Amino acid sequence: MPADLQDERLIASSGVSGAVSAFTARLRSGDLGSVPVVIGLIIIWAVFQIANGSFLSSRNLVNLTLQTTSVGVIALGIVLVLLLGEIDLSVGSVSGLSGAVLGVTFVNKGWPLVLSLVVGIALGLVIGLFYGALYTRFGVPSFVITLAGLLGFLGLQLLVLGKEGSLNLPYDSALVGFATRSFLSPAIAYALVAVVVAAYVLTRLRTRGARAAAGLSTAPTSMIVIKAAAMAVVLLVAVLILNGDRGVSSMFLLFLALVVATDLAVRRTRWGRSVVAVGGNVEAARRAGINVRMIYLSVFAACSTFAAVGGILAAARLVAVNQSSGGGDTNLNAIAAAVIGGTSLFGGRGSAYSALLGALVIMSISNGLALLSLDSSVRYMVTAGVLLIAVTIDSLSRRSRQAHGRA
Amino acid sequence: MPADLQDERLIASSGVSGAVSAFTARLRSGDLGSVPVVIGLIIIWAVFQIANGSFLSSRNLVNLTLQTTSVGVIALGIVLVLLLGEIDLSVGSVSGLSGAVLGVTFVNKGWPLVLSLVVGIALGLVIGLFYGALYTRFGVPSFVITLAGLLGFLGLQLLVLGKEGSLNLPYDSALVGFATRSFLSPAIAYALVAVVVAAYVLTRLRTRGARAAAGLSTAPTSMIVIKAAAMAVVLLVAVLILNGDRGVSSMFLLFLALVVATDLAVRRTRWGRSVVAVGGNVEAARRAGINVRMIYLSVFAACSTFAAVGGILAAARLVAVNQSSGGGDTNLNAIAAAVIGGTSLFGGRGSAYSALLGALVIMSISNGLALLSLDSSVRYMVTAGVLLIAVTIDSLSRRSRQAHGRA
Amino acid sequence: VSLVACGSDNGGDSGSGSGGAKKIALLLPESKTTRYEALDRPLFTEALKAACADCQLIYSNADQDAAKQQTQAEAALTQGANVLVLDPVDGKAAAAVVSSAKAQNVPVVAYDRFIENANYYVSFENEAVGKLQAQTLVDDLKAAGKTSGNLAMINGAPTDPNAADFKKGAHSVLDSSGFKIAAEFDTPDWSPDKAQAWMEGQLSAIKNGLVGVYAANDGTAGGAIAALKGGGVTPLPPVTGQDSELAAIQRIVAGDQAMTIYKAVKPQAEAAAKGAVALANGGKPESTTEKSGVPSTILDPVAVTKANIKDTVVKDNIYKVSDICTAAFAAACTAAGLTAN
Amino acid sequence: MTVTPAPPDVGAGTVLTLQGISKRFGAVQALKNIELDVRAGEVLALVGDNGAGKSTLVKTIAGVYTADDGTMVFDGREVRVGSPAEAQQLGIATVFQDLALCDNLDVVANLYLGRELRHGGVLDEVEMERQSWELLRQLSAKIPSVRIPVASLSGGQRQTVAIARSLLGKPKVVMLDEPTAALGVAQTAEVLNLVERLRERGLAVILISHNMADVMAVADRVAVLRLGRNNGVFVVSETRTQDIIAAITGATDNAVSERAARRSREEGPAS
Amino acid sequence: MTVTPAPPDVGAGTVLTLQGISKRFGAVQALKNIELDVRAGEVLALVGDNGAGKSTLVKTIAGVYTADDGTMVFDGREVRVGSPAEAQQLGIATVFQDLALCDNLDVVANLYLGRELRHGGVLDEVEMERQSWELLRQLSAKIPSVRIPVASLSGGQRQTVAIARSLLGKPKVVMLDEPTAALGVAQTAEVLNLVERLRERGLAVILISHNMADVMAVADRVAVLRLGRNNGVFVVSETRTQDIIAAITGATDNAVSERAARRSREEGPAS
Ligand SMILES: Nc1ncnc2c1ncn2[C@@H]1O[C@H](COP(=O)(O)OP(=O)(O)OP(=O)(O)O)[C@@H](O)[C@H]1O
Ligand SMILES: Nc1ncnc2c1ncn2[C@@H]1O[C@H](COP(=O)(O)OP(=O)(O)OP(=O)(O)O)[C@@H](O)[C@H]1O
Ligand SMILES: [Mg+2]
Ligand SMILES: [Mg+2]
Repeated sequence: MPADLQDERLIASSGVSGAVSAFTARLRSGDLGSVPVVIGLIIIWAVFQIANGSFLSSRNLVNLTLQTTSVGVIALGIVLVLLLGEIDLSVGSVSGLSGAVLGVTFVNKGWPLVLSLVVGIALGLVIGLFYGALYTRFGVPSFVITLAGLLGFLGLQLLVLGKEGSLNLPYDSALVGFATRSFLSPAIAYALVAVVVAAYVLTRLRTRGARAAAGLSTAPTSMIVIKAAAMAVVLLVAVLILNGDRGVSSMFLLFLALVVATDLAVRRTRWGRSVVAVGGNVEAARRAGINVRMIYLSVFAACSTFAAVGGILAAARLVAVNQSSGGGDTNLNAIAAAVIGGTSLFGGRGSAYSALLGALVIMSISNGLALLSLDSSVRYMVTAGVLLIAVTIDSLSRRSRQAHGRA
Repeated sequence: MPADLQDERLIASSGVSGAVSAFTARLRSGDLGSVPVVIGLIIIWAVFQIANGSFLSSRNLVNLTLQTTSVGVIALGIVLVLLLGEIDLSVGSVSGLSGAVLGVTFVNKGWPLVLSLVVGIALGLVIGLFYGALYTRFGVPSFVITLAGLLGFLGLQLLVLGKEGSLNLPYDSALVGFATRSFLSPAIAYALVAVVVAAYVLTRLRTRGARAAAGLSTAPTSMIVIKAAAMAVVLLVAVLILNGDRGVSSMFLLFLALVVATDLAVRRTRWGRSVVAVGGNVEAARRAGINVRMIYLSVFAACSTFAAVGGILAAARLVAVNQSSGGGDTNLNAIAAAVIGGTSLFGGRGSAYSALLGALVIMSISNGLALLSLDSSVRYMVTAGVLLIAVTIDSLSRRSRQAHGRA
Repeated sequence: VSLVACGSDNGGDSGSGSGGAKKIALLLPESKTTRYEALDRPLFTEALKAACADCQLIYSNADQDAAKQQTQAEAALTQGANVLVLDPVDGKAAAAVVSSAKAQNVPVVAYDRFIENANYYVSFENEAVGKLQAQTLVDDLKAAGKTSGNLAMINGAPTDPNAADFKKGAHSVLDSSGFKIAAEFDTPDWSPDKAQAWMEGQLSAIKNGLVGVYAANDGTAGGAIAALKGGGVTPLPPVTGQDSELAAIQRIVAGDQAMTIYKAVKPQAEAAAKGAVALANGGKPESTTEKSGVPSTILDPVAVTKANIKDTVVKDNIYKVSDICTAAFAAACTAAGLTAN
Repeated sequence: MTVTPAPPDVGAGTVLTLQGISKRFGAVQALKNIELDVRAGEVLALVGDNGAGKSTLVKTIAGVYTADDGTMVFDGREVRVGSPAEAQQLGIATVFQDLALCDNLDVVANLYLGRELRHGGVLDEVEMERQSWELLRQLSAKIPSVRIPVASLSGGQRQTVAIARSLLGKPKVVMLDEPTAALGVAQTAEVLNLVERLRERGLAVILISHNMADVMAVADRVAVLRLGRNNGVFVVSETRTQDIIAAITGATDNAVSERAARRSREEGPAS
Repeated sequence: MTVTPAPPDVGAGTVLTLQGISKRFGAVQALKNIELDVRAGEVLALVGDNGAGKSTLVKTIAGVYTADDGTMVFDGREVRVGSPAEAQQLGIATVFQDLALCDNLDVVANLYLGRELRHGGVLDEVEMERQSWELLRQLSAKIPSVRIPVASLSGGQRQTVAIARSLLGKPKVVMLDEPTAALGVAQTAEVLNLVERLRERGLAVILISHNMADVMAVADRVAVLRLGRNNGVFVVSETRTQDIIAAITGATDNAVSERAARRSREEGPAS
């Protein structure tokens, strides 16, 4: 018997039927991961489709992917700071500032695009390092640091934009093209799906082999096949629908790649493990010899960098930067996306995928409501209601988990 | 020897010199309470006075008291939810909605003022109970509940205000008078100072007597006298300066009374003790038999009620309600005030006085900057800088406390 | 009626600067649209210099927050301002400012937006702006031979009282124009990306028959145009705007945007500065008309289209041709006949 | 070893009876069909290996967890305990293994949490402080000040606070989950004295401990849990320590006995 | 009691020497002028009443606190340990009384926290899991799964994880702060075996415990702290348990001896 299944108290489960019964047990005990959010998302989509037939049209779904990207990228950074148990209120301002710097250097100063991009993104990095330094050196709460950042960088953005205040990006620049007109050709999109599924199966099989060699329990091959098949179907359907219109946007693909990369960094590297540890219990992490300062610095830096990238993508998509770039509810949307996706505000619990799911929820609501011509008063109230319902589903399931003692 | 001073390890201190040395020890170990925030405030005041001579004029300080009130009242509610380790993002919307309801019922519908006031405040209460019910019943994170509230009640506010969107309160109504034209006469103000100081001395002496009777250590009478004298001087100077212009505003006095009442409720009642306990460790509080649900309900209710009161005061002071009432940075200001005043975002640590101090810091910055004719961009950046400096002083002292092991 | 009295007895005893230089406070509402800090403030400063060399300017910007504006007005009064030139965040709420100013015998000039009981009012009327935008759009469509079809309306922020005025003015024209307003949207915070996302949605919902877009300002117009282009709509339907942002002028040159509103801020600033100085010295401002008992100077907004860029923003030295015709727009500029001199 | 007639039966009879209690956490069956009864005036020791389910059982009785299955009879009535507050109302006081103190509150506040003394609606801090010192002195606690947050107390000081807490109400059943784990020798002796005093007052005491000497010293009966199941109930006066250890580890031949054997071998020649 | 010649001097000499260490928390003087030395291949027991300052001393050595005063000499060099990471680099491994585990991480992640095994830059979860099982089996841990968060482990299981952690590096000094407090009888025996193995490997071990039997069984010398001050160092082989207890409580006539006396009185007539 494998080393990890020898305890008598473990309730036995093996093969596909075992996996299914384990899953239903998890369902009943409320340990569902992102299943409830996905259900919430599906309900939202169904309701909007009923309210307006064009919601699930290829065209609108392609729009949705484009709309989701920049908030999603920013939310990715928020997931990281939330994992640490900290907060960044300034992602909106930083994104606006980066967009502004990109615009001014690229358009007004005529710098090469690549240089402008590098400067815009580096700015985010520097800001994050500055936050990290303030936090680790003086112990100022991140709420206050980033509140100051929210104001300060808004001011700087206005200063950078100067008198004009608003400027157009050249419509035919590579950046704008990437954000608005660059879509994968159908063949490439399908090939990509195949590659992703194959990579999944391969890594799963490799792990399985290694575990067997180490005398540990292994997932049944049939389960791997079933999961891979499910994954393939979902991805294929998605690509099929998106190809009905312009196709899979390169920008959205970049976002997905960032999500996967962040997820791997969090779950599979020493750095990510340290981040989760610090978020769970700083003192324990410090006593384990982790360089806690470095972790804070790197996470704040990563968050602001993601914000800068998100801001640049937003500017590219709008084909303009202005004083309200990054303003409005950018902050709240990004933070809400991370939280709705299931990342805890209290540190140590969350996943990069919550940025994707949460951003999809938020932008689906906003996109769906834009299709229905509602009074803005009603629109605000409906947004609130939908949000609440989507999250309540998730919370109810977590709650039952708590009742089962898995706090 | 008193029962609480018998341990050999306690470093002895007695009499005034003992109290002074204990205080310097606290200073060195960084356990300073609100001293650093007060220092930050004094620095801010000094700098603004240097930059513009009219900052510390009686007239401007009276304005400052008026400006501080509504944010301060809202921040008081935020202090309570933060003590629980929760958050309320919707205080702005709730304050706006209450103001709108008051305005519409009082002005458009012609209800009696008292009825309108009661309805406006009750609305806050009901909203808070609703939040509390959602939180305790479904376990939805308060961040999301109140984010939905932020949107939903903004929508409702727009709906209530209807097409007109903006309406004036009658300038000569009692409410507007209270908020804009009602000041204590100098005699009453000085009498009030006397009463407050006397009450302080009396309670101190009573406690002293009781402690002595119980065989516990007591503060030296000389210390009580010194503290009372210091208190009297500070209050008298404040009243003297304010009387140089219109005097002590009734509205500000109401705010101060609310602060003192909240402070007593938190520190001296079973309810307040339970709130702090739940904020420190919910599970421990639950196991101690505390009705945790009730605590959540009551705190959310109190917070929204304070928000409603704050919104009504803001409307009365502006002599109008409109769609942007409670919008802008009301939320952020209120939360920031609580945090800057020293209340922890993570629950279990804070004081009602942090609402007062924090609101004073924030409104001093905003008031002081209004005196200097600055570009918006510069103003944002200066605000950020001043905020950061004020809080860094506080954090540095806390940090040294940490280094001394009092986490 | 009381205005005169108020104005006259103010000369002697108001504020600390009564003996020497007068202090004029300029209180602007927000910094998120370009015009206030880019145009109104410098032009007003200049005009004030011209009208009264040793007058002192106190300046504040309220970031679209009525309570903050109240704070700033109080700060101005604290510093002994002799006149408040107030562009209110909310015209109605500004009544409180007026009454506390009056209590100290400080007259108030309502700048850009009407305030009851003000001493003087200088403005392009918001409703008139909305009407002009809508009229230009309708004329444009008619000129292209269209008399019916769907319009999309992108209004300003639902929380901005002024947005309601633009909306009202625009409706008064569009409702009876024969075109159908297929969908309408109040853009939260005037946010361009919200406008963009909404417009994208409408392209799915309305699909065809969209002949024109009313956008309340240049920012939202930019968002709408990005959506139309991204959605592959050709040719672009006419899109309106307001504020004469440089970016919008460039879009007009390039043919993406149909029009924007140009408010000749200079005469407005000059009128306000002169009026303020007159009031400060206890005199009476020159006015052309009267609105609700307040002596007023009402100016006419101008619709800027490709045809009259040169005669409006360029002529008034708001932008130089070289500002507009950057490399990216050089070709379009030549085509539009916009060349330096 | 002396053989005394029957288990002590000072009180009227059984105060608390558990029947068929089961509790599952995810894939782990922490408790399976547990049967247990405690009588008034009796000290019942609950022993078992690490992870045997002792604390889970205590938490289930105390209303922290709800059992998946099984019934609980208290004072002759079948009860469902839905929350710790309900358990306290029944008269069940518990010292949890993880202590469950509020780190941000001081010693006095923790002691009286949920049952603060009041004087005209306002907390009577002076009286609470006075009584706290008395209570702590009874337990030989070495706490320098009762006005510092419990976060800054040493492990043993915290445990003393938790034990003192449980004595404040008027309980019928006291459950102590490893109460002496972090205590010094003097404090341990005081707690064992305390347990005996509780028994004399006719309370039922459930004592969890890994220290067999303590268990044999104060308990009347010993119930053994093993891997979440009952593994025998022993009357102390009739049982040898080795038998109980064998029931705990599931084998007579275990690390403990080996170690004992080895040490006696080693020491044999040395002495 | 046998009298053996001198204190055991297996290793080369002193690994760690503390001189005049003081530490103050607010109004409480937790440590005052502490002197201590530990030699390689020696088990030094550190005992003292609750709140005597044992854990504070351990944390000071481990770099968690910085002493207000005093010097520390490690391997012949005077060192200043500014953080736990530095202490680890010196070769000091510590099991803290409060365990210091990350509740949100699973057992494997906690065991390897800060020293994860990697395979091409990526965490080698399979190898870590395999070794975890081995390690835990050595300590007789009864942990059903190493893939659940440590929050859901029992008290003893958590303690076992913390002890296992300290064995992963290559330390020269191991400090165990009440390592067996929550352990079952079998696990306690394993840990005591482990301590002896560490001594045989020539490591210096500082063991804090309130259990005199364990202390007398494994320690070579016993250092007593009382109210934050040194109160004597005893060579185990030359000392009686009562003497150490007297040094701990500060009196020969204490709750422990009273209790022992009373019990023997009570049991005398009964037998
Ligand atoms: N909240 C929980 N979630 C998941 N598993 C749990 C939880 N609580 C306890 N368990 C599991 O149940 C089993 C029994 O735990 P319990 O705490 O009751 O043991 P115990 O007998 O008190 O052990 P110890 O002597 O170490 O305190 C353990 O294997 C533990 O992992
Ligand atoms: N962070 C801290 N802040 C304030 N006081 C502290 C702090 N840590 C410890 N103390 C005090 O220092 C004294 C010594 O505590 P320490 O934890 O070292 O005791 P200990 O000997 O380990 O006791 P135990 O046997 O109970 O674990 C105690 O009185 C405690 O209250
Ligand atoms: Mg236990
Ligand atoms: Mg200790």
